[in-house]
Amino acid sequence: MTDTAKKEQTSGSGPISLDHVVIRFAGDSGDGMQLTGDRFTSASAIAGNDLATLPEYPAEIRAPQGTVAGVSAFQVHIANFDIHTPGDEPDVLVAMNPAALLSQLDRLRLGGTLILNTDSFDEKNLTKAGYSADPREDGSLDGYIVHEVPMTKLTVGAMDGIDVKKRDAERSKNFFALGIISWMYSRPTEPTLDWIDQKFGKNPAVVAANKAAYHAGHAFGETAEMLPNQYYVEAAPVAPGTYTNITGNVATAWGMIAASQLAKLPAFLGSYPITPASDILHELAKHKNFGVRTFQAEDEIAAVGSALGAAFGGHLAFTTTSGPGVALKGETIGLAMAIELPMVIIDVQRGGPSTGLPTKTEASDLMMAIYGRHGEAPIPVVAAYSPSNCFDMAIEASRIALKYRTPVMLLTDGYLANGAEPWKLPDVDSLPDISVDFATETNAVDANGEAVFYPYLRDPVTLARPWAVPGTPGLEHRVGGLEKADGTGNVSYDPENHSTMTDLRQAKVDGIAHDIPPAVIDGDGDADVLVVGWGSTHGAIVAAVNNMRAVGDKVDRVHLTHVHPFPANLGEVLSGYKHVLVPELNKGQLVRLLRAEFLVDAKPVSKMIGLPFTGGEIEAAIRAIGGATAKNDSGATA
Amino acid sequence: MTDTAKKEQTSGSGPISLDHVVIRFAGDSGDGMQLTGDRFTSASAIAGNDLATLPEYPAEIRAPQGTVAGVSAFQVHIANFDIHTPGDEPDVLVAMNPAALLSQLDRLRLGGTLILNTDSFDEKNLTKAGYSADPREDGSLDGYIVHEVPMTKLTVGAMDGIDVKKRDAERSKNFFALGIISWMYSRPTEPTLDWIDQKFGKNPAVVAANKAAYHAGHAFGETAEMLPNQYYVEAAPVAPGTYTNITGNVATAWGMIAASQLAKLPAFLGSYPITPASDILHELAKHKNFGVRTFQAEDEIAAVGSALGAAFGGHLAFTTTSGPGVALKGETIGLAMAIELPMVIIDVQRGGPSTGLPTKTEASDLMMAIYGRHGEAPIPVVAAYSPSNCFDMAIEASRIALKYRTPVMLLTDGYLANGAEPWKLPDVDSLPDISVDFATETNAVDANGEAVFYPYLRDPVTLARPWAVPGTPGLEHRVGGLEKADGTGNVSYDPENHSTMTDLRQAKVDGIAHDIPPAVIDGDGDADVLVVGWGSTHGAIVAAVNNMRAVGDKVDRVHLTHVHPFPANLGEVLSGYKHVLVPELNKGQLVRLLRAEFLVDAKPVSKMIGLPFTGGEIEAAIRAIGGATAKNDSGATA
Amino acid sequence: MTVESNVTLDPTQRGHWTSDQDVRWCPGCGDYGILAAMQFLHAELAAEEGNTITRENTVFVSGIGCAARFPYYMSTYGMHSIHGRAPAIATGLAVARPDLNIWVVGGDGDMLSIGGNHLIHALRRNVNMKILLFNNQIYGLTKGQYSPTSEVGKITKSTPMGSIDHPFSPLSLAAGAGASFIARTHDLDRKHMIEVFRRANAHNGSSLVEIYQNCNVFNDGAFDQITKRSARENMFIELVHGEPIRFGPEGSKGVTLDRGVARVVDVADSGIDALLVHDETNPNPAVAFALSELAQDRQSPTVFGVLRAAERQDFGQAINDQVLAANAAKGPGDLYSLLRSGATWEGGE
Amino acid sequence: MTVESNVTLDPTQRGHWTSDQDVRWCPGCGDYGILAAMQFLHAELAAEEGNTITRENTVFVSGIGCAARFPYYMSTYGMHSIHGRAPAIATGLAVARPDLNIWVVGGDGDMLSIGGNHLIHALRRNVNMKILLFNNQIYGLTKGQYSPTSEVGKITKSTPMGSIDHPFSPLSLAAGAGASFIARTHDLDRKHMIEVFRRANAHNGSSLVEIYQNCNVFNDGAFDQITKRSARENMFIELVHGEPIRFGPEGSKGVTLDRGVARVVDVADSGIDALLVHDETNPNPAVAFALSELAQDRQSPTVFGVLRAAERQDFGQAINDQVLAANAAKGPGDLYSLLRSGATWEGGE
Ligand SMILES: Cc1ncc(C[n+]2csc(CCOP(=O)(O)OP(=O)(O)O)c2C)c(N)n1
Ligand SMILES: Cc1ncc(C[n+]2csc(CCOP(=O)(O)OP(=O)(O)O)c2C)c(N)n1
Ligand code: SF4
Ligand code: SF4
Ligand SMILES: [Mg+2]
Ligand SMILES: [Mg+2]
Repeated sequence: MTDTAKKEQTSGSGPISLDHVVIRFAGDSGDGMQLTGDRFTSASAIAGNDLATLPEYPAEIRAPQGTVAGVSAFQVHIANFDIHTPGDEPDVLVAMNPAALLSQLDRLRLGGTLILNTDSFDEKNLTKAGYSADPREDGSLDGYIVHEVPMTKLTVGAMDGIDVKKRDAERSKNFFALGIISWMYSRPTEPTLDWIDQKFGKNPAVVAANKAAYHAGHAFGETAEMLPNQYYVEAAPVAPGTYTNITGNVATAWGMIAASQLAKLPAFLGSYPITPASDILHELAKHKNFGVRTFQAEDEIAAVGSALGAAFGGHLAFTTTSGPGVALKGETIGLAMAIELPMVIIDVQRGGPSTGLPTKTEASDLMMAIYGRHGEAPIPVVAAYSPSNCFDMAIEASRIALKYRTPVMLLTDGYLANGAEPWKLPDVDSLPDISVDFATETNAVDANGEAVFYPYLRDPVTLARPWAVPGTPGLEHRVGGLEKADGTGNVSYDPENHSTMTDLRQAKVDGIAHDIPPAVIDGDGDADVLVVGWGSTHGAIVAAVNNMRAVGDKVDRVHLTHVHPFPANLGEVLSGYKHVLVPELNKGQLVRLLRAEFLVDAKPVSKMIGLPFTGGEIEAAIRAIGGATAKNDSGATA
Repeated sequence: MTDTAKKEQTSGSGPISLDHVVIRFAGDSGDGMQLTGDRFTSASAIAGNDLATLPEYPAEIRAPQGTVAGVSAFQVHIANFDIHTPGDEPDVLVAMNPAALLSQLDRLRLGGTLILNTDSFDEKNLTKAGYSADPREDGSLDGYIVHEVPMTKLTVGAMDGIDVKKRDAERSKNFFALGIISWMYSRPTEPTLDWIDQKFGKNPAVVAANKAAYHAGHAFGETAEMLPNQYYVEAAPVAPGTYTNITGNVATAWGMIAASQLAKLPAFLGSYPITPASDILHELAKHKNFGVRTFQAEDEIAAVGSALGAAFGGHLAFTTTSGPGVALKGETIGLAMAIELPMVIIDVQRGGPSTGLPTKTEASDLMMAIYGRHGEAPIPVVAAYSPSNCFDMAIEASRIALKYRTPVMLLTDGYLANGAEPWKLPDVDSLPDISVDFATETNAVDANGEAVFYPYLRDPVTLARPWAVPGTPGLEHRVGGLEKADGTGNVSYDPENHSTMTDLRQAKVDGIAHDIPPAVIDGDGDADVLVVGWGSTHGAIVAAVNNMRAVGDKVDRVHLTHVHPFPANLGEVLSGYKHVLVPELNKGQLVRLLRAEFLVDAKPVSKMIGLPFTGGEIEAAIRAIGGATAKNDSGATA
Repeated sequence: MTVESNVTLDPTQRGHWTSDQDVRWCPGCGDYGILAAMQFLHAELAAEEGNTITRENTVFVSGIGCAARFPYYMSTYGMHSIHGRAPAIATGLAVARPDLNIWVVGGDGDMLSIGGNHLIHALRRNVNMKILLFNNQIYGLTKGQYSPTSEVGKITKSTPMGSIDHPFSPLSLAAGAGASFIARTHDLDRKHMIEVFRRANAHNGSSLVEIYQNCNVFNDGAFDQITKRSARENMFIELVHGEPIRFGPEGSKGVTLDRGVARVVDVADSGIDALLVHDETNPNPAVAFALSELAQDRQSPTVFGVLRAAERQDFGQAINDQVLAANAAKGPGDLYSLLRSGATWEGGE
Repeated sequence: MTVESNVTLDPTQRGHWTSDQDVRWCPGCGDYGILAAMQFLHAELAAEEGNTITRENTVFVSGIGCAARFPYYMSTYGMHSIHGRAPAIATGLAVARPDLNIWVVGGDGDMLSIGGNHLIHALRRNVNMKILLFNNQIYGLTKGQYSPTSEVGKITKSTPMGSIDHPFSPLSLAAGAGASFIARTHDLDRKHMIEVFRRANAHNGSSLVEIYQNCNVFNDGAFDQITKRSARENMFIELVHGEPIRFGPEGSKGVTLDRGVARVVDVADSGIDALLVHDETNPNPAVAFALSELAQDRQSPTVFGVLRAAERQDFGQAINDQVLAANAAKGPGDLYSLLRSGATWEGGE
C-alpha cells in the first residue's frame, strides 16, 4: 500500500504523533458529509499538512434517504510529508447511518477505527440500508475499533438556549462529528468557527446551532472515556510560500482568468452545464470584474460556436464540457481548426460511454480528443495531472492556442475536478507572457501591385496565420470551412493546394513538439521498467514509485502533460527500457498512440470502475511485469 | 502506367481493334458532360466492355459559365479485359470550350487525340478561360492530334424540320459530341436512341433535337475526312451472367433494400441531405413498395436519432451521411452502442476537414469512425472497395449490426459513390439469410421465483443481448445511456459492474473478428512487399500489382473490407513481409492502427488531392521501397 | 425489469403501470405527482370500454434530466435516451411503428434548450406522440442553473448577477411552430393532470402539454403565485371549450380580445358577451397564441387546460400511407427485378 | 481578399462594399438581387449624416448553403461557417464585440432545419444581429430536396411521392420565440429590400428578415403568385405603421381582426374604421402573429414590410453591462488577490 512509513509514535503523554492518517466521512446525501470533509480538509491545510481528497457522491438525482444508493462520502489523507493520493485504505471511518456503514466498511483497513452515529441505527434505517441484523451485534464489526456515539441526541442536547426546531437542530450533527474528529486529530478550531460565521452569517440561529454542535463534539472527544487517544499530524515540511487549498475545477477557472490576463485579452466562456464541468462555469461567472464574459448557451454546439465567434472577435475563447459535450462539438472544432483561430476546449472527463457514470471519474476521451473529427483535422491535446496543475495547464493550453492559432483540447477529469490539494501560490509576476499581436497592416502585394492582406500567409517559424480582428481597417477578409488557397485564403478547389494545406496544418501542429517541455525521466534512467502516465494517474504513480524506491527497488517514470503532439524526445526516452507500462483510467488509449508512433511494446494497465488508481494497484502492476529491477539486474526483488 | 498492354492492332481495313481506351469529356457545367459520359458508358457496358468511370464536377454551386471553375468532366476507361481504374491518362480528350481545354489538357497523354468544339473558341470564351492567346495558334497543342469541329453550328444545322429555338438547339451539341465519339469507337447506337426516347419522351421536340444532333455527330465522324480511323474495343471476356452498370450510391441503396429483405425486416432510413451521400436517400425514397420508410430529418442528429428509434421499434435502421454529419452523430451512436441496438451508419467520405472539398473524394474519416465517441465506445467498422461492392457491404454491415445488436459504420467515399462499373448481378436466392429472432419469452427467474425478462442477458456465443420490441407482452423493459447492470439492465452505479460491462461491450466487438472472412493474400505469399489496402484504393492497387506481375515482378497484397475489428489472421499475415505498404487517401490512418495493433513497421502512402490513386502512383511507391522482388531475391528489378 | 406480480396484473390498478424500480427524485419533488397521475390515467383508460392501450404497446421516451428519469418508473417499454433528443428518437419510432402509443417526457432544458429544434420539428410535422414538458424553470439534474424558461434576472450558479435572457413561453413557441395540440396543467392537481393527459392521449398527432412542476430543491415555489390553492382564484384560468373564459370570485373576471390582444376584464364592466368564447378547435392558431401571451407580463393570470386541439394528418401514418400506396401502385418490391431496373446485358456465353 | 482599389475607396459607392471574389450563384438566382440591395444599402448609409458603419466594423456570418456564400461577396469581415451554426457563432461575436455591426445570412434549411434551435434562441435573447433568412423553400446547394418551408405535397428528389411535413411559417415561429423585430421582403424589389434592411439595421437587438428568394434552378417561381408584378395587387400587402392595413385595386381591400383572426375584407362592406391599424411597436406579439398567419391558408395575401419592431434590451450589451457593473462594484480584477480569495496559510519557515 502507498505512503507507508512508520505510523504511530507515542510521545509520552498527550497527543500521539502520526506521520499521516486517512479519514473517511460517510453518511446520507442529506447529512452534509462533503461539507464536513471540506472543513476538516481546510483546517488540516491551514495546520500545514500535505493532503489529498476524494469526494464521492451518488449520481445526479437525490437517491432515497437512508439507502446505500444515497450514501455520500468524503475521504481525506493528511500527512506530515509529501503525499500524492487520498490514501488506499482509510484508518478512520465516520458512519452517520447504517447504509454508510454497510457500503463503506470494506474500505476501512483491518484494525481501523469506526465512529458510528448510533441514533440512526434503528430498525427502519437498518432495513433501508439492507441489513437483516444489527451489525453492531452480529460480529460484523469484529476486528475494528468501534466507537458508538449518539450524535443526534448529543447535538440536539447542545442546543438549549438556541432557538432552533428539533429537526433543524438535528441537521447540525455533521458539525458534531466534525468536532469529534477535530479533537481526535488536534485540528485548530478557529478556521472552522470563522467559516461558520462567514457561511451562515445571515442566519444567526444556524450559526449558533452549528457552533454549538461543533463545540459539543469537540468537548465530547475530550471528556468521553471512549476515545482514549488524541493524535496530531505535524505540518509537512514544504517550500516556503503562501498556500491555499484548491480543487481542479477552481484551479482551471483561475487558470483561464490568469491566461486572459497574461494574454492581455478578455476571456470568453461559452458553455453548457454538464457534470462534472459545470463548476468551472459557476466559478468563472463570479469574476466578471476580470472582464470575463460567460455565456450559458442553448447546447454544446452553440457553446463552442459562440466561443469561435468570440475568438474571431479577438477574445481568448474557451468552452468547457465533459465527454458527451465534446462528442457534439466535433464539427465546430473542425471548423475552428480549418479557419485557424485560437480556442481552448476543456473536457472534464467522466465515466462513459454515453451518459455512463456522470459523477465518476475516467480518462477515456483521449482518442476522441485527438481523432474525433472528420477529415485530417489535427489539434494539440494537453492534460493536467493534479488539481493545482489545472491552473498551469489552462495557461499552457491558452499559450499554444494563441501562438499557433489553433483550437487546443485540455483534458482533466472528475477526480481532479472535485479533488483538492494544498497549492503553493505562484508568484503572479513570474507567470509567462502569452500575449500575441493582432495583425494591423497589409502583409502582401497583389498582382496589380496593390498592398493587400492575405489571411493565410503564415509565420515562417510557427506556421501560424495572422489574426486580424474585425474593427481593423484595411484587413477585411472572409474565412470559412471550404478549403482555402495557401496565402490568400480564398476558396480553392485546386487539388494540389488541398494537399499543401493539409500538410501545412499538420506541420503546424507537429512543430509544437519543439515548443513544449521535453519528457523528463523521474528516476536514475537505469531501471527495467518505465511507467508512462498522463493526467490524474500522476499521484498514484508517484506514490507507487516512491514506495518501491523506499524499499530499494528501481523503477523510472515519465508523466506527459502534452499528449498530442508528444514531446520531441519521447521516442528516445522510451527506447531505453525493457518494459514500458502505461496506467490509464481507460482500456488503453495512450498506449496505442505510443505503440503506433514509436513501435514500442508498451503495455496497458487499465482501471474502469469510476475511481482513481491507488498506489498499491500501480505498484502491483509494475511488480507483475517483473519490474523493480535495474537494467542489468537479475529477476525481481521480493 | 496501369493496364498497359499492346494498344493498336490494325485489322486490315475497317475499324482498328484496341484493347482499351481512356476517353475524357470536358466542358462547361452547362454543357451536359456528365450525361454524355454516362451515355457513352452505358453503350460501352452494353457492348460488353469492362469499364471504370470518374466523374468530376465543380463544388456545389454553379460556377460562372465559361470559366475554369465551371468545368465539368467525365472520364471513362473501356477495355476488352478486366480493368480496375478509370485510367491514369486519357487517350482522347473532348473539350467543349477553351476553359475545358486549358484545365484538362495536361491530363491528356502526349500524342493523344484532342477534339475541340471550335465554335466556342471565340475571344470572349478564351478570355473567360484565362487564355491570352488562342492555344490553337500558339503551338500549345503541338504533340497532340487535334480535331477542330464546329459542333455548335453543325448541331444547329442538323435541326431544320424540328421546331426548336436556336438556343435550345445549341443545347443538343453534347449529343453531337457523343455521336462523333460513338462512331469513332463503334458504339451501338440503339441504347442511346432508346434512352433519349425514355428520358425526353414527354417533350418530342427535345427528343427529335437530341437524336438529330447525335445522328449528325455520328454521320460527321463517318464522312469527315479529318477523322481517319474508326476503332473498336471488343467485349471483355467475363463470367456468364446478367450485367448492369452501377454506381456506388445506387449499389448502397440497393444493398440496404436487399438487407431488409434478407433480414425480413422493414428498412428505415433517417437522413439529412449532404454531398456526396444524398443520392442514397433519393434512390431509397423511390422504393417505398419494398416497405422502406425514408425520413428526411431536420439535421444529422435527428437523422441518427430517428434511426435509433426505428431500431428500438424493430426495423432495420440506417442513417446515411458524410464526414460533417458523422461528426454530429457521435453522441447518438454512443447511445446506440450503449443500449446495444442494431443500426448501420453509412459515411460517404469526402474531402475534409470541415466543409473542405465537398464534391471531391477522400478517405480521412477512418479514425473518427473508430474513435469519434467519448468513453470506451467500440463499434465495428467496414468499408466497401468498389461501386458494386457497396451492395455487398451494405448487407454485411446489416448482418453484423443485427447479429451483434450494435451500430456498425460502413465507409464508402465520393469516388465509389459516383463512379460506375459493370456489375454481374448476384443470384438473389444465393444471398445470405441475415434474419434474427426478436425475444418473445421471459429469459430468467428473479429472486421471488418470478419469470422475468432481463434485457442484458447475453447470448453466450455472440454476447448479443436479446432484442425485445415494443408490442411484445411481458417483455416490457427500459433502456438508457446510464451504465446498466449486467443481466438485468437496470441502472447501476456499481464500480465493478461498470468494469464488467465495459469489458463485455469490448469483447462483443472483438469477437466479431472470428465471424468475418480472414484476410486473404493475393499473390504467391513470397514477395518482399505486402500492400495493404482498404476502401476505394482497391482498383488502383490491383492495377499496380497486375502491371508489376505482368513484367515479372513480385508483390503481394491484402485488401481489408473489415477495418474494425481486423480479421483474426491479419497479424500473422503481416508478420510474413519485409515491407508493408499502406496506400490511403488520407495522411496515414489505417497504417497507425496496424502499427499499434501488430507493432509492424507499416509505411503509409498518402494522397490528398481529392482524387483517387492511379495505378502508376501505387506502382511507383512499391518500387520506391525496393519492392518488386521475391523474399529471397537480391535487390529490385528496375 | 420484472413482469409485475399478480396483484398488479389487473390493468385497472395503478400498480399494473408501476415498474419495480425505486423512484429516485428528491423528497417533495413535483415529479412524483405527475408520475402518479400518469399511472392512474392508464389505470382509468384500462377500465374504459374498448380500451386498446396496454403496457406492451406503450412506450415512454425521454432525454436527460430529472424529469427524464420518468420512463424507468412506468412498467411499459421505455428509453431514457440522451439530452434533448427524445423527440427525434420518438419520431423514428412513431414512423416505424404507428401502432404504438408513444409518450415523450423531458424538462424545460431538455426540450427547449438543447432539444428545442427537435421539439418544434416534431410539432410542425405532427408526429404521433404526446409530449410532456416538465417546466420547473431550472436545470434540476445539474444542480440549479437557469433554464430557457427562467424569468429575467434569475440568480443561479451560472448567473450570480442575474440572468439576462428573455424566457420562452413554451406554448407560444409551440403555436408558432404550428402545433396541433397545446395544453397546460400543473403538478399540484392530479385530477387536472389526468384530464389533460387524457385529452393529449386522445389527440391524433403531436400533443404538447406543459406541466408547471415544482423543483423544491433548486427553484422551490416557482409557481406558487399561480397554482397554490390560495392563488388560483385570481391567477388561474381554466379554459372550457365553447364557454366564455371566466375566472375569479364567482367568475367575476373574464378574458376578452382587445384588438387581437388578450386582456383581463371585470365581467361587471364588460358584460358577458364581450368575453372570449374559447374554441380549442379554431384552425387558426392566433387566438391560442393570444391566450398563451396573456401571462407574459408576469402579472396577469395564466390559462390552463387545452388551448388548442386542431385536426391535422399524423406524420407517421402519412409515411405509412405512402408505403401502402407504393405497394398498391407498383406491387410489393421484388429484389430480382430491382437489380434489373437499369439497362442490363448478358455477359460471357 | 484585396483592399478595394481607389475607385471604390468612396464608401458611398456600391463598389466599396463589393469584394474581389467572383459571385458563384446560378445565372438568374434571386441571391444576386439581395446582394446588390445590401451593397447599395451600405453605400446609402455611408452617405448619411453621422453614419458610423464601415467595412471594418461590419461582419457577415453565414452557415452553409447557396445563400450562405453571401459573406464572400461583401468587402467587410466575414465568416462562412458550418451548416446551421451561424446564429450561435454570431452570438459569441456579438457578446464579445458589441461595437460591431453583425449580419447573419442563411437559407431556409440552414436557419430553420439544422439551425432552427440557434435561431429561436438568438431571437429570444435579442442578441444584436440582423438575421437574413433567404427563403427559397428548397435546399439549393444540395441540388433540390424539400425544406422546412416547402409546401405539403412537394415533389423533390427526396420526396418522389410528395412531402408530408407541414411547413414552418418563419415569422410565426419567430413571434413564438419572442423575436423583437420581424419583417418580410422579396428579391424582386430592390427598393423594398433596401428599406426593410435599413429598418433591420436600425433595430437594437435581433432582427429577423424573411426574404422570399427565387431558386430558378430547383424551385423556380415559388413566389410568383405573390411577388410577380401582376400578382402583387391582390396578393401582396404592404404594412405601414400607424395606417389601416389596405391593399388591392385602389386599396379596395383591407385586413381586419375577426375574434383575433386576421381576415381580408372589402373596404366597401367593412368600412375603413373596421380595418386593423398596423402598430409594429405593439409590445404584445399576438397581432404580428395573427398577421403572419393570414396567408397560412395559402390563398390569402401575404404581408410584407415590418410586422413587429418592439424595444427590448440587447443581450450582448446586457452582458457587457454586467462586466462594467462588476468592475464598478469590485474594482478591476486582480490576479494576486484572486489566488488568495480562499483560506490561505504560510508554509515553510
Ligand atoms: C449532451 C449533454 N449535455 C449536458 C448534459 C447535462 N445535463 C443533464 S440534464 C441537464 C438539464 C436538466 O434540466 P431539465 O432538462 O430542465 O430537467 P430537470 O432536471 O429540471 O427535470 C443537463 C444540462 C448532458 N447529460 N448531456
Ligand atoms: C452538417 C452538414 N449537413 C449537411 C450539409 C449539406 N448541406 C449544405 S447546404 C444544405 C441546405 C441548403 O439549403 P438552404 O439552407 O435552404 O440554402 P440554399 O442553398 O437553398 O440557399 C445542406 C443540407 C452540410 N454542408 N453540413
Ligand atoms: S432536483 Fe428538483 S427536479 Fe430534480 S428531483 Fe430534485 S426536486 Fe425534483
Ligand atoms: S441552386 Fe438555386 S439558390 Fe442556389 S445558386 Fe442556383 S438558383 Fe440560386
Ligand atoms: Mg428543468
Ligand atoms: Mg433554401
